[in-house]
Amino acid sequence: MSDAPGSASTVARAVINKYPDIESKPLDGNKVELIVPREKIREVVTMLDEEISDALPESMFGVDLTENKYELIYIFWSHEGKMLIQLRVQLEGETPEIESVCDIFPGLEWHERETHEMFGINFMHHPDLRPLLLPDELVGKFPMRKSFETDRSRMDETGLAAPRPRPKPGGESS
Amino acid sequence: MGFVGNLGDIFKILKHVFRQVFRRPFTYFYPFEDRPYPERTRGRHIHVRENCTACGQCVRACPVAAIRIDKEDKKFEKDAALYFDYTRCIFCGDCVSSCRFDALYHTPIVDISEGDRDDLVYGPDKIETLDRDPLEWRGRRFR
Amino acid sequence: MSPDILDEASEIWFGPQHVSAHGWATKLTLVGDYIVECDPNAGYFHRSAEKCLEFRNFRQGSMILERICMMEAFLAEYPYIAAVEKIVDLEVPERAKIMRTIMLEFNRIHSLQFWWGQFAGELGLFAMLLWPWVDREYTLDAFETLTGSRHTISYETPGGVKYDFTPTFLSKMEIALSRVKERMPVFEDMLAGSPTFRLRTEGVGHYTLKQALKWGLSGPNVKACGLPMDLRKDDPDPNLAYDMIDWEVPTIHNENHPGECDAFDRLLQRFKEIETSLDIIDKLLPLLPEGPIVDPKARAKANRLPEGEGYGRVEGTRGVTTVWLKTMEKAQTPWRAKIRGPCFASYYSLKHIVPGARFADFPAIFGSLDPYPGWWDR
Amino acid sequence: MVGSLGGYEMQFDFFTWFGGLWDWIWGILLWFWGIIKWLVIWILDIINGIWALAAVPENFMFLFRAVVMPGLIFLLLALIFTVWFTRKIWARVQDRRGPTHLGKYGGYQLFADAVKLMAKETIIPDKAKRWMYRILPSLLLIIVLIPFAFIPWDPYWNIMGPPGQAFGDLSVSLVLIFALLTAVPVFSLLIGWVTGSKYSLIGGFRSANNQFASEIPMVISSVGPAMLAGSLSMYSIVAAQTSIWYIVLLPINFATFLVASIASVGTFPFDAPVADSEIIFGWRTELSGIYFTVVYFAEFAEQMLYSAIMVALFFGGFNGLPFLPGIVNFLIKWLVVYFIFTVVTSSFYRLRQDQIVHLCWKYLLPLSILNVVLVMFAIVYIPGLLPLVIGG
Repeated sequence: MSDAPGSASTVARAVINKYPDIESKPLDGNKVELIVPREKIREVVTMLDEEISDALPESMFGVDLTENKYELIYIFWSHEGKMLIQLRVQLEGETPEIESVCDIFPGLEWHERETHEMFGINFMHHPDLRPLLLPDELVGKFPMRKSFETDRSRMDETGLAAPRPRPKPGGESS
Repeated sequence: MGFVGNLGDIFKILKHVFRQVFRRPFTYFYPFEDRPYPERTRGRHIHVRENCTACGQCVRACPVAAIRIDKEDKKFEKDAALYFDYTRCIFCGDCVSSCRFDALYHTPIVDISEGDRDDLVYGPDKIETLDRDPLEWRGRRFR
Repeated sequence: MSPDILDEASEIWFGPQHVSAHGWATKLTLVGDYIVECDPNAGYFHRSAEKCLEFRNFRQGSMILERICMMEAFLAEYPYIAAVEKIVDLEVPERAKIMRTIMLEFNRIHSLQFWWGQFAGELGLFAMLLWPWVDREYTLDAFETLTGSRHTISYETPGGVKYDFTPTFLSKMEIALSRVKERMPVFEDMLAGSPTFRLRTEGVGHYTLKQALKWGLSGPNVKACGLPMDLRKDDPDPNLAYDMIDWEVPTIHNENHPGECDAFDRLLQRFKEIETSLDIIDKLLPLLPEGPIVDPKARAKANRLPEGEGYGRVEGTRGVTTVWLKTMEKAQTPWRAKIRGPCFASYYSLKHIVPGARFADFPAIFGSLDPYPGWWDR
Repeated sequence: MVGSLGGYEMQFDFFTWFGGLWDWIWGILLWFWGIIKWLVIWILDIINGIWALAAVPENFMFLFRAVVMPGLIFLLLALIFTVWFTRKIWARVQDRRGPTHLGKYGGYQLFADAVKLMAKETIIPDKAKRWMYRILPSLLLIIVLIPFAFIPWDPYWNIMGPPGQAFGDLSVSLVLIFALLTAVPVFSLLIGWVTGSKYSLIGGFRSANNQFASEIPMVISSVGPAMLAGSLSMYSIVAAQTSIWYIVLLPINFATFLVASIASVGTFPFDAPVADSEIIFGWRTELSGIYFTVVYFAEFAEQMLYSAIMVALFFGGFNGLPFLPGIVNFLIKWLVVYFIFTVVTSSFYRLRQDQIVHLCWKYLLPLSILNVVLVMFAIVYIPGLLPLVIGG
């Protein structure tokens, strides 16, 4: 059902009244964000696939929030409705688990492989979770995590050395 | 699209190629001839010690930390010696734009190749002057 | 795949040291001359650009992005700038908006000129490989006059533009663009008009619009199927000047296979893209007002950003290029930066497009998708 | 009495035996000297025989022609010139300069390349069959160079000599040239197979496939001039073209011959055997050093040979400007035809292997057969054609 450009909110409302425990947050322009719990990701993505005829799986990536708290963000774009749907999933644990959606949107297959090798988030039922980009010695070290220590010997020469006020969630960030 | 159509295309392509064969080629003899470099070209740097006030803005602005400052080595009353590490420098021009005292300039010289890596770290003496030893090879002057 | 086919299949690496596969590799399973399975392999160019972005402040971050894809440096660095401008609201002066748009379109022409030569070289005609690259020299000369460097230009900063248009640059741009216009019929004869070219590209690398969207393809690879999906029209960026002029998105509508496209349609589509870019630049040049080229408070505001997330998007020559930034309160460097290149999807889609084609078609399919290893390896 | 040794009786007189030993050794040496002398004399006889044979002016002239003028030395220099000429044309087609640094216009570049290639280390892959890897490239060059003997460069100065001479031109030299050239695909297939790499194997099969498909149209389209001239000998075909060149009468025949020869050499439009964007350098991928030089020269020798045959069959070999010697006429025409050959090959995209074979069997073959039929009818029904064509 692709209709007037203002349809991002209509799609969001359709998703909400089907799954009440998802809350949505409109972003600027024709974009909407849905906070999706971990186990409902497949249902929401299949529903998006049916709702929006020409959904484009733009990207899927993880964010490390220190203390084994991760966040997965799926971004879909539709040309007909000129709308952008962003799904946000909160994850917990040393190697969190989530359902893979690459059979619905094949475009996300490599995004999931990359997130798996960079953050250690396991995608169940993914056809081949081989490492995509990393050389062999970095496989399993999950380099994009904040806990991956990098060579900081020349940090004082760059202009970034000033102590940055940051929320102190404990983990020492970049 | 038909035999005659293809034949027409083939002869059109041959016309283009034949006309190209008798045209002057575009390339030039690089080490001996060179193309005119525009004046904004971001080549190697020149450090003007008179204007320098050792503020270190250029060191902070550099994304790859290619500049090392040595504040004790003074030639004028308030300046510093800069060591440009051209193995790291990416010629982005941030140091020149962040220097408020016009002490750093780019020059259109881009062929800075050296024998070994530590020659590429231009010390205070090398960074100030443009002249360098001419490169002779098999009786031909390259630089 | 029925098992008995596979037992007499031979595996060939279209490998990293290959003449025409510099820096990427694909494992092809061949039965005779037909490709049965294609497994693209990424990671040869991986320089962890996203991790480096976490150690660069907001003025230096765009320099990493422009080194990911040298052919479209302006277009590669713009999403990072757009993301920063979404997090902190910098008001970009009118002149800077138009200069940015002109340079983005000029860079699109440059990137397509490069692609002409590369695609013709992959198909074997080295004359056509070097002719467009001769014209590219004039374009690079114009870039060097404006910014000082041919490829790694680092031209845009958060809040505006670093270098102003000078009369010499405008004359050099005029020469470069007139050179493109005058050589266009010659290249049309040599590319679309050549019978051997049509033999090699018609019906090769064929996919439907539905498949393309499912794989995440965008840009010319989708517009060649007839869908006018162009970010410059769908999601006009407030800091660019696409909505100031009226132009329409070029698409190809092939009558004998309406909703689908093959290598030849993608070529025609890219010819139209160049004509649209030329048309946009001609319309925008007279609108260039006088005035400042960067927001005066940009340096102060873009030093430490408030908490927030920004999603910068631009329509690159190869598809949608996006950068997603997340920043912590008062931090000089982004907390997390995600770069999504257009060729990530087009390289992945080889896995579905190539099986069934012949071994000699692989360079044609690969070349027509206009891939660039920097985008999927970052 | 047998020597006494302080009163002992000796059955065997050691000293006289020892005295005789020296004569025995001297006898062996003389025997050796006899053999060596006989050998040296034998060799001198052979040289003498050869010299007696060669001293005969007719034989000496044949040897001189075969080795120096239109023969080996001339061919190698022409080969080196061809490689330089091709690289210059490719450069000009691609808007660049080609070899320039060595010599006035890059002339010595080719000698430098030849020395470099020969000096390069020849790496024999371990999966390759060693002795075949070593022999085949040189055999390929021999097979490609032999047909040059039958090309009529000049009425008197060609290798086979004028018809009246001892070696007189063969009556079937056209057939002999194509017989020799059918061996080329066999060698390229074998080299591709023997070097052991997957890419070269595919290249070898492609080149064999390519040449079988294109040789037949080429041979058939060379039948046209032979029928017009009424004989299969290259010399008489050229001699018959004094009044009119056959390209004027058989343009289609020339076109099919040109396209088929491009296909059988394996250059650009029909480049599948050496497709560098797919199978790196085709069947020549694994060759290196001297073997690569030999095979690289064989390819250019083949291009030279085909353009020389085209000049002989269609452009009236040594007939041309009367005041110029025959060989100069031939060389000028050969240069022009080679220029056209190279420019045509560097202006089209590479075709897929099945498209090449499709083109050769479905278009070239019927066209050349049609042409032969046309020539037959022309000879029988057009009254004025025969005297015109037989010429002087």
